[in-house]
Amino acid sequence: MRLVNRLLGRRSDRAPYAIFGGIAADAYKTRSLRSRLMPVPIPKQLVLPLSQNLGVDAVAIVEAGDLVQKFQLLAEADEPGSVALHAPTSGLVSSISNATVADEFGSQRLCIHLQSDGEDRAIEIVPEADYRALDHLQLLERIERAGICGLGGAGFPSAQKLSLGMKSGIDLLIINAVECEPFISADEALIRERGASVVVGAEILKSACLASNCIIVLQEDRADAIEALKKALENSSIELMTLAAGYPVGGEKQIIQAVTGMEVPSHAYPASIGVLVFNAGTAYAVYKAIADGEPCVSRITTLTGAPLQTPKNFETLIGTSVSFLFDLCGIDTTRHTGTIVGGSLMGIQLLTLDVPVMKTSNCLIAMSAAEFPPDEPELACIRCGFCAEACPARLLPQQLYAFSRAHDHEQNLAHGLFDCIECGACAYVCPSHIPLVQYYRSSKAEIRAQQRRQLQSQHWQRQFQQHQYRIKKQQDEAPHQISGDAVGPVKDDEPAKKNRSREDGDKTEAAVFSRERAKREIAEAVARVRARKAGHIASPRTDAESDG
Amino acid sequence: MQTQPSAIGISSPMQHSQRSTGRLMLLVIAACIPGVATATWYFGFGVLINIMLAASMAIILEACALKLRGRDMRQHLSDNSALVTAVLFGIAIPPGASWWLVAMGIFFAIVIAKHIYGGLGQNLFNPAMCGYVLLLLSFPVEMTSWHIPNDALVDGSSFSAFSLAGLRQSLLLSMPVFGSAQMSSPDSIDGLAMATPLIEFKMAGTGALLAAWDAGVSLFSRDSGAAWELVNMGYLCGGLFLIYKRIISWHIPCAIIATVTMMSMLFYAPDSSAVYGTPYLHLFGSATMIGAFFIATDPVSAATTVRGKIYYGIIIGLAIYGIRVWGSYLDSIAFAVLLGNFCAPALDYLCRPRIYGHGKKSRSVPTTEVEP
Amino acid sequence: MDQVNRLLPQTQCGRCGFEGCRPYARAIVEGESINRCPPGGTDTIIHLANLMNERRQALDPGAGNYQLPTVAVIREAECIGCTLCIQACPLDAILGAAKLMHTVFEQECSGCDLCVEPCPVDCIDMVPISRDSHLPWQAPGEIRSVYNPLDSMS
Amino acid sequence: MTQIFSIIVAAALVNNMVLIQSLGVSSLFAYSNRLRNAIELALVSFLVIFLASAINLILYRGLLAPLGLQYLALLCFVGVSSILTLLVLHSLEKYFPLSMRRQRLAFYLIAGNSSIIGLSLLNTASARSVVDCLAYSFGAAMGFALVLLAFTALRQRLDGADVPAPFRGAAIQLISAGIAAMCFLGFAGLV
Amino acid sequence: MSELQLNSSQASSPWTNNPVLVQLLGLSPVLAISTTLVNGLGLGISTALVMLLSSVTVSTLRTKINQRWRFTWYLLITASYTTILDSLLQWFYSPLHRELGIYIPLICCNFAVLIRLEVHAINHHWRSALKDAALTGSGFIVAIVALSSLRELIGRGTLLADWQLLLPVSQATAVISKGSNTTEYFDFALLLPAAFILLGLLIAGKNLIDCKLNENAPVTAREIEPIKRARVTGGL
Repeated sequence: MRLVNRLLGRRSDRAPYAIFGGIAADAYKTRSLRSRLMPVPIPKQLVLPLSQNLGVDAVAIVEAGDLVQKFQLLAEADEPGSVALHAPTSGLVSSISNATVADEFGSQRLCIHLQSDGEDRAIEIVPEADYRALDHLQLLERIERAGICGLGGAGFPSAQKLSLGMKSGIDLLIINAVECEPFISADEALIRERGASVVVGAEILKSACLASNCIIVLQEDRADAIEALKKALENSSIELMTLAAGYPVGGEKQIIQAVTGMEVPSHAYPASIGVLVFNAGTAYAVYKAIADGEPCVSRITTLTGAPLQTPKNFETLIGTSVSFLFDLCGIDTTRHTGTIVGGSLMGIQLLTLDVPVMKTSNCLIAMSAAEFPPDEPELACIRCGFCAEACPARLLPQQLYAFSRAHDHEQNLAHGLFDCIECGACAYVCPSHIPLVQYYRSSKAEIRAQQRRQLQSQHWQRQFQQHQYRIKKQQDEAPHQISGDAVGPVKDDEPAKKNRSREDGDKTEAAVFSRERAKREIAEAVARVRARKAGHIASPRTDAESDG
Repeated sequence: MQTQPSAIGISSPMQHSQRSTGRLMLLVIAACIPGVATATWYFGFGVLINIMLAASMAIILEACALKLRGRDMRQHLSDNSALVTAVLFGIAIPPGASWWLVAMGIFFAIVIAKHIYGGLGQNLFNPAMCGYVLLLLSFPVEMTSWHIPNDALVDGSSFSAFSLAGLRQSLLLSMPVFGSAQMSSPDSIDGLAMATPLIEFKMAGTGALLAAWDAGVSLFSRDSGAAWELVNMGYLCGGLFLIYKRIISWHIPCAIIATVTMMSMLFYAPDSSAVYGTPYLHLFGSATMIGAFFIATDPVSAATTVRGKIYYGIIIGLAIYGIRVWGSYLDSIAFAVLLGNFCAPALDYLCRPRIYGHGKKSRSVPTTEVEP
Repeated sequence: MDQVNRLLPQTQCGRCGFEGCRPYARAIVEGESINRCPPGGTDTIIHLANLMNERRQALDPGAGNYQLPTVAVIREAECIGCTLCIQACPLDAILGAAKLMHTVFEQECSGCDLCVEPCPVDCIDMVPISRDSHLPWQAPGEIRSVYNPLDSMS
Repeated sequence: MTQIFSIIVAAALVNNMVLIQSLGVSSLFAYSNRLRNAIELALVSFLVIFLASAINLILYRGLLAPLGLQYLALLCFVGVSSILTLLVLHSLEKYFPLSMRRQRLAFYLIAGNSSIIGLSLLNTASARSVVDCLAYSFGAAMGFALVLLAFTALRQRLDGADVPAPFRGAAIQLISAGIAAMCFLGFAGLV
Repeated sequence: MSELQLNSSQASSPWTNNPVLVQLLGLSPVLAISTTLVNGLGLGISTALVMLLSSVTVSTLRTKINQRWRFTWYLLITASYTTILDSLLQWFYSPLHRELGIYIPLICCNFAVLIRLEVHAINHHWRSALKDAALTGSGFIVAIVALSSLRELIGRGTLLADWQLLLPVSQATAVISKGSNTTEYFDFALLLPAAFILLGLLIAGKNLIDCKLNENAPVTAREIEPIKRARVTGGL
């Protein structure tokens, strides 16, 4: 309620707040908005990565050789972070094997390869006549079953986000239709053509997270979308807010700041301050999942860039390959210099075109030398501070850069490296063409590696302490056993001699003992292996006790 | 199930703004033009000769230093930073300075104050001012006498700066190797060694000034005074241009100018202690404008956080006024800027802005935990 | 001292001349030099220097050279089951019984190589691991390679 | 009041101990180059310098000079400063437990800080009144602490700089100190 | 070498472990006094003397010095010697004494002296302490002489001017006219900033020479003392 009071008490007109920093990048949206939103023909081959957000893999429940129908569940989510996967069309599962996915490194990940039969037979789906009849838990369960994740870019599973919000209570639901990235127009096209469905999706989300308020946010220079949305919102309790154009107002943290004036605490989810943000595309997917009963098998993707003859927005099936889509738009290969998935500022540059569209792929940009000139050489940082002005997190990028170069990670942490959202505004404005984001990413990777090492070393330390404890206990309890048993055939001379004299005395006893001990050790080893398999780290303390 | 990446990724963003360091530096030089032109008009070719000499030496020294350090010469020369240093240095030293003065200052500026620190972006102190202060400390006499070519004099009080004779004499002044300048008569030197009105003000002493005030004489009525007024206006215009182009931020110049104005208003008392001078005199009677807009704002050595910039400006402003009024040096900009540079890293550290999502209290506490 | 101990890699290899990382940590607090930990390498020295207010220094060559992290792997065909390595292992990372073949638990092994020397048949190899060697993002190359954090020690 | 203020300014800036009189220079270089640690040390050394020179001053004026024992001044100063440092550090240790080794280092640096003795000697030589001398000590100690802070931040930035190999470390720091001293020379004549 | 090294393992040497150029100890007098070679020599020799005497004293008294208060003891010992030296100089080298001024008493808290006492003299026999002090002292003299001759040469264009100051004179006859300073030379070198900068350049020069020497020296020449590896596990 604090938020509502604040909103209504202080700012009845819902004027947006200012965000920190930000840049004004040239927009290239109109050319992909010229034509209408179009469905894509079904390609021959679909590649469906088991993880749609490059996080945790879902578990495949089909095998190679299975015939599947459209909307059939292919893989189910069993761990936090994974989302269910459904068949976008009917066909044959040819294999489940590694394939290149859309990330910066051209990594291989486990994918379901689906050969479409062209018939597009669907399993029976049950449209919900009245979603209002469902309570929020039912809605949540259906959203989860439909395999919906955030379609804006990060791909966080929507059902998990909603349940997170339910724990802390949500005052405000924000439907983010702000596409601040200069090339993307998918959400705008969606709202322009299917605004009513998006609004229904927003209503469903609102009742699913029990939010008291809901706002759809648009950029104020997108007149068509605003008009369409105003029409759709006529009889709705959902409000509309427009924000001044600028990058990165569409970022989750930034849009919360712009709408509410509040900041998401560092290392916390927005739900902790009572706000949830969903992408407009997600709202549309939710609408389809509840009202039509269709799971998430397609998304709206912008295809743009100078080398494309007809840039447009497509409703693409998940798993369609990028080269297939480019061919549909008529690509001029002579001018094509590279491909970006996502926006030009936060997107990923692909190493190969044979990667599938995923649930998070909101835009495909064919690069040309004119729009994306080759990187100029990196010059020295002159500490001009443009980056600090542009940073939406109010970091000091020039300092972070210096610390990253000096590998001074202590200072990096003190200066909030992990509050960097990698929006790229700093690198965009840098007059010395320093790839700042890359420095931060490498520093973050180094810090994470160091922390992994630290955890490892803590583990080793514990083990060593237990080892010492065991040795001490052995020595304390049975010094004669240790020496008599003294496992080594190769020993230093003197102690060996001493031992031998003692050994001679009770040779039979020692032999019996050592056989027993060997047995015990084997049993113990088996137990230890089992324990490890069960996911526990075998505690040497129990070993020590059983060792005697 | 991720396997090892096969290649090193290309990091976002893929799109960049069109600004580049080299162009920024050129714009700074361009912004100097009004001021330099006015100064040349009033003080003769000496100003231009200084700048040319300094620029050529700076480029040669920069190239040598880059060569010695084994850096890519073309790439690093293209950032034009040595040129900016040279222009600022050339403006700072009095016209008519000999070539060896220029050479020594530029050497100190480029080699010691810049390249020993690792080149552009790493230097802690403003190179041009380092060179200037070195000269000021070593050759106080030479550095405070402004030689206006007397061949350019048309009659006793006015002169045309752009005469050929004036050019010749300026050249001779800076290159005494090729013959001695025709300024042997001590009288003419005295008459033409013009300093800033502030210096005259300071040297004249209270009594003379009171008399001047009584007589209703404004310090700006004289040639040199008017000249300085206009020169400063020129630099002010250039500086405003830079702010308009968003090459420098307004914080530093505003803080400096505000501080100097406040101080001079605070201490100015027209009846008794006229030695303190009016705010107008402090702002336009000396090198305040070029200091505030061009020298103190050198991004490399200035503070970079917003609050840091304001404190930095205040420190410089206080030092400018303090040294001018109470100190024994006549020109205070260079010392003040170096003092500011000395404090800048600490200011930056202490004035870090509050990061998004961090409460006001946790600002200085380093976070050790990391998001999963 | 706990702070110091936390910075050490805890491989318990004894290369520093102390019996385990904690004794070395105690020794550092009492004035031992900070550059005797080869497994930690430059990173550890820098962290220790920051903590102890000392200057950075190069690794003491007497303690050995830095190498990428390794794990011990026993060539199982050659192992005679003498259990000497089991006793040598400070972390109980080797499993096996007398006269039977032994195995190293990769996750438990810190790569201290203390087990290599006692092995009578030299059947233990130290194999470099890729656990940390490849970072997903690497810093842009050219300028980076010029800087070496230890160079500031004249 | 104005006079005391001007004495403080003069002591802190015009006659800055480190950069003008070159007292306590090695402490400047020996301190940590982490600003966070330096803030602790700057406070401690400010305290110690001010207190020790104040006590020394009173001892000298009140005891040694009347008794004609001026030649014992040095011994007396040294004793006072080292004992005082030890006491201050022990009391600090209670509230801010520094690690053993750091403390030992800090102790050396503060106790043996030539600025304490130098300041005391300067005070004995000057003809100022006791209050003025105290103000002078206060200003000088403040100047020392401020320069220490600024210089530490400077060194911290130098750490990451791409300095040519022979100049790394001490050389570049000395040169920086030289340039800083140049700008402090600009205050000459002030006050 | 920014932070102080308190390691006793470092051997004292006028070159590789020079107190001024490498350890940055005792900088205050070096910087302040090195305007002329004569001053530099005077201060260098005095400092070395105090170092020698107090090293020997500390090492002979080492069993009696309280561990906790040892630093106070060091300071008291150096202060006594310094006081004596101060009076001697005042009697026999009055003009030099006037030149050196406050920096003579300040020898007592010169780090170069104190650190040697702490690191070496307190733990060793007096002969060893004497040798150590002599080496360190000569290092100190080398550094101060190098810097002061550089500054005198640049600043005044002379070397060892006013050498008479080094001769003992009675207080009464001490009237030596100093060579007139002309402005033709580079005055800046006599100012303190120049001392900082020139010392920085000297150290850089030394580093450069060291680099070259290291390149030429065969790798085996660098001594590696292997640390005896500890057997962490007690089983063997």
